[in-house]
Amino acid sequence: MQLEQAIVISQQPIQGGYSLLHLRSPGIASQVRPGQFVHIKIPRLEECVLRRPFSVFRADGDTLTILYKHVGRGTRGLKDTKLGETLSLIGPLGHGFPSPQKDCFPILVAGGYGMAALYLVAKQSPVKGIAFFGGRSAQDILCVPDFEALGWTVRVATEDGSLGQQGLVTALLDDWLERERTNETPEFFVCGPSGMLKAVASRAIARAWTAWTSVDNNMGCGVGACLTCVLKVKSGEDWTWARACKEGPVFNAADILWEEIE
Amino acid sequence: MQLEQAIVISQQPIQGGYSLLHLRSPGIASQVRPGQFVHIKIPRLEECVLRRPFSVFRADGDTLTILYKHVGRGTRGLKDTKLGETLSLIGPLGHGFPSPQKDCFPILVAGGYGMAALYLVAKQSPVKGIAFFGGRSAQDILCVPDFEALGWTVRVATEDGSLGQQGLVTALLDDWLERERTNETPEFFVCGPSGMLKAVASRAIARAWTAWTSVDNNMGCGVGACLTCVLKVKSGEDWTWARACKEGPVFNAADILWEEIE
Amino acid sequence: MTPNLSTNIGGIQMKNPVMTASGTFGYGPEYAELVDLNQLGAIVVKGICLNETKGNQTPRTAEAASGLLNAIGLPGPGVAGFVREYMPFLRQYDVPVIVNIWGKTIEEYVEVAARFDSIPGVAGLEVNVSCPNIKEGSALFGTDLKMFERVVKAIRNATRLPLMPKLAPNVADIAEYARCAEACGADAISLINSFPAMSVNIETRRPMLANKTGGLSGPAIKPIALRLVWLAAQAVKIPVVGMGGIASAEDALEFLMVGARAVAVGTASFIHPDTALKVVRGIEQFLAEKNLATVADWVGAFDP
Amino acid sequence: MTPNLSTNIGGIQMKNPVMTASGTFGYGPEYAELVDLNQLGAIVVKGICLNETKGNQTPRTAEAASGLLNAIGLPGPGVAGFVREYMPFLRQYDVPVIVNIWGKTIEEYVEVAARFDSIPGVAGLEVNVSCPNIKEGSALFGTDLKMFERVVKAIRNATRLPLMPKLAPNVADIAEYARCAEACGADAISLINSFPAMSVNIETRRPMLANKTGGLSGPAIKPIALRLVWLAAQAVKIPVVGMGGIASAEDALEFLMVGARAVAVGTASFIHPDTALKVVRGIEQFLAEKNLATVADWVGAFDP
Ligand SMILES: Cc1cc2nc3c(=O)[nH]c(=O)nc-3n(C[C@H](O)[C@H](O)[C@H](O)COP(=O)(O)OP(=O)(O)OC[C@H]3O[C@@H](n4cnc5c(N)ncnc54)[C@H](O)[C@@H]3O)c2cc1C
Ligand SMILES: Cc1cc2nc3c(=O)[nH]c(=O)nc-3n(C[C@H](O)[C@H](O)[C@H](O)COP(=O)(O)OP(=O)(O)OC[C@H]3O[C@@H](n4cnc5c(N)ncnc54)[C@H](O)[C@@H]3O)c2cc1C
Ligand SMILES: Cc1cc2nc3c(=O)[nH]c(=O)nc-3n(C[C@H](O)[C@H](O)[C@H](O)COP(=O)(O)O)c2cc1C
Ligand SMILES: Cc1cc2nc3c(=O)[nH]c(=O)nc-3n(C[C@H](O)[C@H](O)[C@H](O)COP(=O)(O)O)c2cc1C
Ligand code: FES
Ligand code: FES
Repeated sequence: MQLEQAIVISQQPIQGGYSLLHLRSPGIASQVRPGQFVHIKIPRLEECVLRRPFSVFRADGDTLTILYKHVGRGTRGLKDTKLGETLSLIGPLGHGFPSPQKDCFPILVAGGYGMAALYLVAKQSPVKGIAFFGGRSAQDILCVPDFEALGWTVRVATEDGSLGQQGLVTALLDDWLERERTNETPEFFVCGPSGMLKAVASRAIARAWTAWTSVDNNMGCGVGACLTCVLKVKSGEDWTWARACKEGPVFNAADILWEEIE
Repeated sequence: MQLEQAIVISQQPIQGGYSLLHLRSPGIASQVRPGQFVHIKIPRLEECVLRRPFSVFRADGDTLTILYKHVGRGTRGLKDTKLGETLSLIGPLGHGFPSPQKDCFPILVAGGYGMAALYLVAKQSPVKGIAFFGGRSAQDILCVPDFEALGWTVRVATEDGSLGQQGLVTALLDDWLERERTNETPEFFVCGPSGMLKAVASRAIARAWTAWTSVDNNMGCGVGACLTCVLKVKSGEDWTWARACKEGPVFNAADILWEEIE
Repeated sequence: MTPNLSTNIGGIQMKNPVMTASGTFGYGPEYAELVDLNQLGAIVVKGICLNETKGNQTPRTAEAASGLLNAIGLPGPGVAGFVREYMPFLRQYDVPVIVNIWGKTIEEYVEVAARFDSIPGVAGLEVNVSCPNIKEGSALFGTDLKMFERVVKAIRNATRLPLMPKLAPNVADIAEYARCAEACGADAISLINSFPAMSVNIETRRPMLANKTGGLSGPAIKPIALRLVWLAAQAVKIPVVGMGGIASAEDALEFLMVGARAVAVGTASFIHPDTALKVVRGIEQFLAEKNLATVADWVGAFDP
Repeated sequence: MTPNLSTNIGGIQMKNPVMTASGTFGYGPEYAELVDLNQLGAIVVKGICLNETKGNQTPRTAEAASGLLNAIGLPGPGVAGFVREYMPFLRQYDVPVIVNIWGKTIEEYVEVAARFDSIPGVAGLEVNVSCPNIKEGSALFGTDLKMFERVVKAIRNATRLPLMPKLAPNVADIAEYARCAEACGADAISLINSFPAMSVNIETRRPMLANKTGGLSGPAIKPIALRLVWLAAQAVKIPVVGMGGIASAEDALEFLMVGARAVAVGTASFIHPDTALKVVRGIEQFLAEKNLATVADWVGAFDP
């Protein structure tokens, strides 16, 4: 974890309200592990007192890439950054994904920009597995070629049917599990909206498979100090709070109290 | 007075911390009179709740030019505006300079960006007079050729002597009044820091000459509603407040209670 | 179907629930070239006391983070001056005029209220109690419950006009003041006034305002205002007019949702003079989207 | 000549006048990788009560204009948990540790204070009184002068540690509370706690925080805080620790100038974890520029 002044190398709007931001950030880029995130101070946005968290999508040499969706004033401010401008980053933060187990078959499940948290998992996995990407429409299915280039299979579902199978990504996953799955035990790496996390978690838990879920809780400090980002996890018979920014964002699905998550 | 969405046509940094901003603002450009100002909402500066007032330096057809000094966050935000961007303006505002009297000799006295309020006076004056520009250094002497192009004589004084006569602009003016002045009665048009206004006003008042002084008070609303910008003016034996944004920014020097101005 | 925005604030019938906040819209003429006054719910004019007053020395305002600090000090033309200079202008419009009044003693408040009772075109009185009581010591009318009660009761006896005390925000229990106003016969209450605050300059070592302290207004205080309006609206049956940092229709809808029956736009008018009108249009659009027939259907829609 | 920044807050000797504000810096380890804790004037840890507590449901924070709204609800490990989990870590550093304590009853406050009395490495206690009194009804310890007096007196009798009650900002007369704390034997006071406030969502019609209301902190409240610190500093002789929206050395110098003998950096640490250290360096530089030998030469330098 460090404070780093990163330099904007390039800004690349991609499809439908998403952009890639390439940053020179040698300290963080060399340290980051899959599923970790950076906490970014949006320049000029004086009236916003919080940073914004983004998964590290790619890390190549001294360069970090984040992939972000334009949702509000912070991400609008990120779009307004200029080439050569300096951004203050804290990172790498959080407890990311473990390495896929060698004797399991790794399955990535992503909703929308959730795939950004999974690229490094795919890259560092000893086994090439399969990735399921879901979104509202074709616009929300991002960077499939990047995953394919790593030798992974990618399957797509969109709610409006504009790309891949029509419907939820979990239905696509269910089909695959039923019809195409090999004998290997699946191990899931999941990132996306909480409804999707919940759905994948319930499938995995029911069959005693391991699922690693990355939660997208609102954050304050990003380093474990403010207790904004907490969620309920099991603690023996009882529950306790875990910090998404510190103990997470990746949790073993078996540990989360899913019934408490909206 | 109107609310107008002006378009940034060009942005031109000039010497030492000053810029010219050209705006397409047909409604205001066609109405503005010498010494009036526009009140600008600085884009993106959400944490600043007030507009910033700037004299209209030039108005040509549907275009306005303002000349501004980089002093703080508002003017920094103005520098960050992009070509084609829309700025919200209120204008033209305030009570500007009267037309120079035909039987007087018009004398402009400006300190720093104060000359921005005087260009339209020079342009619309029936008589070509003389302009005295003062500043800390050569960097603060602005747009002399624009005034010369109108047929005016320009004399310069700088405190550090880097351009023109060394010293205060009032010393330069005193020399001229003593040695070069013709028989015509001078009429002064003055804009600059309050010390300078005061100095010119005292000279004019002492000899019963007319001096029109444009004050640079901090402003809130700009339209006369908030009573931020007031200064003390004579009212019979007593005094009363006058609003710089409404009754001013230009006042007859004889009306101002100069002893109350810092 | 266009939603019905009309609202009644303690006897003041308004086309829509959006007023201007006292002191931020002058006496009407200042913004009339930029804003169609007839489209406002009501105009609340700058505070008026008995006689002409000069107010504070300058500087009178200073910017703060997302806010404005002011200590204008209530300069004004006095009752007679106001009636002479501004009422003829205001009577030309089809918009209720609410006069914000203040005094240095209870007697002065009473006198001001009594004078306005007979002035045609005055729709109601808003009472600014955030002034120190000169006669009875330094206690403020607005932050001492007993003083507050005395002044509101006394004014109530002096006027038949709709009466709307404007609560000071810097009290430990706002509900107490709201209930007190209601019990004294007020027809409505408004809140919040700007919040006591201060800015200083470390180079000059002086306060930024000639008056040393001033009132903070603007978006910075919105979360504080919203809570106080919510608490006040729960405490009384008379209408509550909410204000403090409103700069958009969303902001206004928040205040209405927590129980305000009308809102006032203050500092935001300085940055965008047409804010109040934009708020009116935004409320209308929102109600239409939500299929709500009247603004009353939204007032208090909060699900805490 | 390097200015001497050291200051003494009611018996707590500090290298410099900059602390972390309770609840915004965890218990120390959270920021230790980013910030050299030894360079801080003091560390004030997140509020501790007797037993482990879970705090509020989520959402617990929401952004506001130039501010942050929080209702974390004081989760924490309790006295024993804190001492076990964090004191060994904190004792490694050469920096005073101030424990922020709270309780639901006077007895609990007393018990917590008494327990810390014997814990090595605890430099002093800051008492958070912005909590409702569960036992004696809904009155808040911090906004009811009698309750405030009772709790401060009781704690004073229970501990020999430097005692610093932290005043609630939402009272009509802050000086009253400051003087009361001094009279009860407090060694210092700190202020302000975050300001009671609320945000709502008009789409869901729900509050933004699970707790409905929360405390506003950050630059938005700085002008409010500055005035209260100024008033409190004039009211007492014991040292005042000022906070509320401090994000730069200039901000800190403002609080010191109006009479605070130390300051705390809160919300600003979230955006720039090294704010407190930057504030220290900025104060040092400013004093050097002004040829002031000690920070005490600047404290109270205000010329109102
Ligand atoms: C660990 C982590 C990793 C993330 N990685 C990415 C990423 O790789 N790419 C990406 O585009 N986004 C990512 N996010 C979400 C991203 O942080 C938010 O989209 C961003 O903070 C929104 O900021 P804003 O100011 O533009 O929107 P705001 O103005 O704050 O909000 C706009 C809308 O977004 C919602 N929102 C605000 N914060 C969040 C949040 N944390 N999560 C979801 N919705 C939110 C609000 O409720 C609102 O509806 C991640 C979040 C976390 C916690
Ligand atoms: C009628 C009028 C006409 C003006 N015309 C011009 C012009 O043509 N060109 C130009 O460059 N400037 C002009 N000004 C001044 C201009 O408005 C200020 O420089 C500007 O508002 C500063 O904004 P800021 O946010 O950058 O600075 P801030 O961050 O607000 O302040 C930076 C510094 O500027 C000082 N300052 C703030 N407001 C003013 C003010 N109104 N006048 C002087 N100093 C101020 C502050 O005290 C501070 O020291 C005019 C002012 C008035 C009242
Ligand atoms: C410059 C200024 C002058 C004000 N004058 C008055 C006044 O005369 N009487 C009064 O009751 N309130 C006055 N107020 C308070 C406002 O009416 C309003 O209560 C407060 O500003 C909060 O609303 P806002 O945040 O929308 O501005 C004034 C506020 C400002 C900013
Ligand atoms: C997330 C958060 C948690 C806080 N927790 C505590 C606490 O446990 N005890 C306490 O006395 N104050 C607490 N505070 C208040 C701060 O210590 C401080 O008084 C307040 O935030 C004002 O300072 P600031 O504007 O610099 O943040 C908390 C503030 C925040 C933002
Ligand atoms: S974001 Fe502050 S503890 Fe996780
Ligand atoms: S700036 Fe508001 S009255 Fe002049």
